Amino acid sequence: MTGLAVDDAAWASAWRRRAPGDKMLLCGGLVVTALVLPAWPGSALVGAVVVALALGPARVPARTFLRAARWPAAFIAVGAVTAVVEVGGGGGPGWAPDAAARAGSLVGHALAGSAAVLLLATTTPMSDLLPALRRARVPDAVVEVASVVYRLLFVLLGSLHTIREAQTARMGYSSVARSYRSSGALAAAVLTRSWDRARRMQEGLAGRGMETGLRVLPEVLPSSWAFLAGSVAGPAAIVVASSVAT
Amino acid sequence: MHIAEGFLPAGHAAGWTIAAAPFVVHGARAVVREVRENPGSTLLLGAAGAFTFVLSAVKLPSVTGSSSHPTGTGPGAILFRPPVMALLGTVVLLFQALLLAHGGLTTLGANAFAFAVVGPWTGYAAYRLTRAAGAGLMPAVFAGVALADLATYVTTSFQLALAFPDAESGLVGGLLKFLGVFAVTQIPLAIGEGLLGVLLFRVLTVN
Amino acid sequence: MSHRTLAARGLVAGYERGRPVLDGATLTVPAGRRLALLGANGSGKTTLLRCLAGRLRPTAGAVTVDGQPVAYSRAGLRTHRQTVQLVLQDPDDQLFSASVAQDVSFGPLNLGLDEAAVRARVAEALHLLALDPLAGRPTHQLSYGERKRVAIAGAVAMRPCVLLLDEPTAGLDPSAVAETLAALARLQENDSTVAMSTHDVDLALRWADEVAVVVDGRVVQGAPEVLLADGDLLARARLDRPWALGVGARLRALGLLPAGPLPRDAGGLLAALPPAPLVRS
Amino acid sequence: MSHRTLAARGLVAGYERGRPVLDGATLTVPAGRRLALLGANGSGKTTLLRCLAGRLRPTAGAVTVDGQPVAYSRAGLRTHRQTVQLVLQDPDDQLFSASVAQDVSFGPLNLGLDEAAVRARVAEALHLLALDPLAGRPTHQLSYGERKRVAIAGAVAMRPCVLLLDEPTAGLDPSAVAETLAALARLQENDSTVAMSTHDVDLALRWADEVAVVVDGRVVQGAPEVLLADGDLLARARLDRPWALGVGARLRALGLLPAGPLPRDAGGLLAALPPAPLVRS
Repeated sequence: MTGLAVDDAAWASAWRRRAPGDKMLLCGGLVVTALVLPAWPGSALVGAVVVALALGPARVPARTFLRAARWPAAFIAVGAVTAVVEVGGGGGPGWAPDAAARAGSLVGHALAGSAAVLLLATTTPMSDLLPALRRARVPDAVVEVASVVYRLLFVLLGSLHTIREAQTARMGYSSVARSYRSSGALAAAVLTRSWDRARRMQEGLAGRGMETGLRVLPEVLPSSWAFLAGSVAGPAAIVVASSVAT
Repeated sequence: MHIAEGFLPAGHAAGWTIAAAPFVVHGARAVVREVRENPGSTLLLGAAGAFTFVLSAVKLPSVTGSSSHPTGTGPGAILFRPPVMALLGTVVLLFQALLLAHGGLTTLGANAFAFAVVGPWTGYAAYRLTRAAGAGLMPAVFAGVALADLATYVTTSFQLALAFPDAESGLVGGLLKFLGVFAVTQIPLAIGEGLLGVLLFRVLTVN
Repeated sequence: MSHRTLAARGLVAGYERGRPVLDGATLTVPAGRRLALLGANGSGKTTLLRCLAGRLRPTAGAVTVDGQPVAYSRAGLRTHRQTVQLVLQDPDDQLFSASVAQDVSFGPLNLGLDEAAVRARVAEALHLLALDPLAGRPTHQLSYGERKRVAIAGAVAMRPCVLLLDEPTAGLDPSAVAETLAALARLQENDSTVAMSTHDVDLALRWADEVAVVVDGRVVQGAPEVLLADGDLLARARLDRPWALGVGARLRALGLLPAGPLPRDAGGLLAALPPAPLVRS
Repeated sequence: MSHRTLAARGLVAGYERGRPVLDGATLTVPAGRRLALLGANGSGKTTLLRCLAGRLRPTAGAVTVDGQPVAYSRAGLRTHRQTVQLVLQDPDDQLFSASVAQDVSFGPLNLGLDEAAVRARVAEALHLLALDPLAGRPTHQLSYGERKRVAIAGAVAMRPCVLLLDEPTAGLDPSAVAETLAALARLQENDSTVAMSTHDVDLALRWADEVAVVVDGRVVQGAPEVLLADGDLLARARLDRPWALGVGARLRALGLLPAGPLPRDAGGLLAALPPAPLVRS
C-alpha cells in the first residue's frame, strides 16, 4: 500500500545484486548517448535498448515501467507542444515552421533519456546509490541525512495513507472546504509525527553507540567485467549505428 | 511538474547546474556544520526532508475537481530556513527522480534551482517582508507558502523559455507561452498551497 | 442507528507479489452478534476489514448490508461510511486533532450537524468509551490504551450500525483490555453491531458469539467452541488452540465438568469444577 | 561477552506531574537467568529499563553491573552500552537504515571494529534471530514482527552481556511469539542474559525464571509461581492472575496433580493431569 512501485521494482529486480557502479555506468552512458545523438535514429535506438534491457534481463514488470513513464511522458508532451507553438507574428498562435521536426527531436531525446534514468531507478535501490554519493565526495553528513530521508519517507507515507483513510471514513473529504481542513490537519499530523520519530530514533541510536555519524556497511556487490564491457560497447554500438544511418 | 530528463539542451542543463551549485553547496556546508555541532540533528534533518517529500504527496483539493500536489518547500523554507532547504530540496528532487520518475538527473540542477533555491528564497523573503510590514503570522505564512509555489513554476517557465524561445517573438514570447501553460494554471494551486500552509501552521501553533 | 447484517461474498482483494491476499473470502457479520475475526499477522484480516468498510474496493465479489450490495459511487460510499465504521490498530494514525473532544467532533462536524448536535454526539461517544474525564486533554498526553479508546470514540460519534475494530486489544494491559471490552458491550447495547479482529484465541473464545478464521485467503466461520477446537484449521491458520478448550476437554473426559458447553475462561472453569475440599489447618 | 548481573538500587527517576514514576525501585537481573518485568502500562517498566540501560540517569539510586556502579561519564556510558543493550517496543524507533544487514552493521561499526569483524557480527546476529534470509531485504517491506526481530538483531550485534527487551512480544501473533522466544533462548545459550518487560502474565509464568512486578514506583521481585499467585500484589499492579496458577491450584486441591511445582502452561497441565479414560466408540 505504502510502497512506491519503482522502489519495489528496484528491490525485486534481477539486477539488484549487480554493482551499483556498473549500472550507473550503463545508464549514464545511455543517457548521454540519448542526448548527444540525433533523435532519429540515435535516441530511438537508446529507447529500444533500454526497454529491452528493463523488460528482458533486468526483469522489471512492464506495468511498473510503463506506469512510471507516464509522468515524464505527460510533461514531455505538454512541454514539446508549447515549445513549437508560435505566438509572435500577426495572427493568433500557429505552428512554428519546423514544428514537427523540432517536437520530434525534443520528444525523442527526452523520452529516451527519461527511460534510461528509469532503468537505473527500477534496478537499483536508493540505499545502494547513496554510498556512491559518498565516493563522489559528497560529505558524509549529507549522505546520512539522505539515508534517513529514504527510511523515514516510507514510515511517513504509511502514516499519511492511514490518516487520510481515517479522515475519509469520517467524511473529511466530502466537500472542498472540508478537504482543505482535513489536508491541513493531515500535513500537521505528519509533521509532528516526523519530529517525534526523529527524537525517539535519536535515543534508539544513541543506545547503539551513535557518536558522530550514521555509518553503515554497504553490501558487497561485485562488479562484473562482462557487464562493464557491455555497458561501454552498447552505447558505442548505438553511436556507430546512428552515424552510419545518417 | 519538474523538467524531465533530456528535455533541456546540454548547455542549459549544465548552466543551471552551475547556477544551483553554490546554493546547494552552501546548504550542504550548513548541514555539515549543524551535524558536527549536534550529531542528533542528522535525524531531525532527515525527518524534515522526508516530510517535504511526503507533503508533496498530499493531494491539494481544487474547486475544478482535478487534484494537484503542493511543492512542499514553502513550509520548509519558513521552518528550516532557505539554505537548509536548498540542500533538502535537492535531496527530495533526487528521490523524486529515482523513486517516482518525476524530473531527471541531467535536469536535476535546473529543477533544484527552481524548486530548492528560488522557491524557498522567494517564499522566505515574502514571509519576512509580510511580517516586517506588520502583518500577523498567518497572512505571512500564506504569502510565503503561496509565493514559494508560484515562484518555482515561474522559474521553470523561464528556464524552458530560455531553452526554447519563440520562433517569432523570441524569449518574451517563449516566456509568455510557458508561463501560460505552467504558471498561470498554477495560480489557484499556489493559493491552495498557501491555505494548506496556514492550516498546517495553525495546528502547529495550537499544539 | 440499528443493528445491521454486514456480509462479504467471494471477495478477491489486495494483491501482494502477484497473488491476491483474499481469494474468495465469504463472511457474515450477523446483526447484533459479536464476531471475532481470527488470523495470523499477514493473513488478510486487515484487508478484509478494509473491504467491509468500503475503504478498499475488491477486484471481485461483493460487500452487502442487509443484503444490499455496496455501490462504489460517491453517494454509495457516503451512505456506507455512515453505516459501517472501521477503527484501525494504531491509534496514532487515526488521531489528528489537538484535543480529545476536538478529534471526536471531526466526523459529526463533517456530517453537517449543528453545534448542539455535534456536542451531544461527542458527549455520547466519550461517555460510551468512559472517556468523559479526558475530553479536554491533548491527545499526545494520553496513554496508548486511552488513545486507542479515543480512536474508537471518533468512529462511534458517527453512530455506525456496524463497528469494525482491528486488533482493539493489542498492546493493552489487562485492565485496559477489560475497559475496552466493557465499552464494546455498551456499544452493542446501544445498537451498534461490533466485530473485531484479533490473534488472541483465548480472547476470541471468551468474547465472541461467532468466530471467523482467515486462512489461505478464505474465511471459515462458525461457533467458537467448534472452530477453536479444530486443531487442523488452527494449524493451517498459524494460531494456537485456546487453553480453556484443551484443558476443558480433558477435565470433561475425567468426569469433572458438568454437561453443556465447555467453560470459556479461567473464571468459568473454576466455577464449573467441583469446589476444593476443605483442608484441615 | 559473558553473563553479568545487572542491578538497580533505590532508583528515583522519570518525573510526571510532579511525582517520580520510579520512587525507590530496587531490582536484580541475575546473570544467566530469565527475568520478566511485569507491570501495567504507565507503571514505569520502560523508565526502569531506560535507567538500567544507562539511557536515563536516575535522580537518586544506582545502577550496577556485577556490583560496580555505572559511571555517568562519556567513557563510563560507552562501557555500559557495550555491556547492556535495550530494545525498545516500537521497532521503527531504532531502524534507520533501508536494508536489514546495513542496519545491523551500525552498532558494530560504532565499536570501531574492522570490516571483516563487522560482517561476522552481522551474520552472527542475523543467524541467532533466524533472519538470514532477510539480510538483503529493505526494512520498509518487512512485517511488524520481522522488524521487531531486526531491531533485536541490531542490539545483539553489539554482543551485550545483558539484553533488555521492552515488550518484545506485544502485537505479535502466536507463531511470531514462538519465533521470538526461540531466538531469546539461543541468545541466553550464547551467554547473553535476557530480561523482558511484558504485561502478559501467562507469558511471564511460562517463560521466566524470576519475575519483578512494578507497582507504585517500586519493584517486588521473586519466583513466578509465588508472586503471580499473590492476588493482592496483582490487584495493586493492575495485572491478572495467570490462569494456569488458579486452575492448577484447584486441580491440586482436588488431588489431580502430582506434588512439585504447578504446571506453567496448557501443555504442562495436560501432561501432568491423568490421561483421559478410553471411551467406547
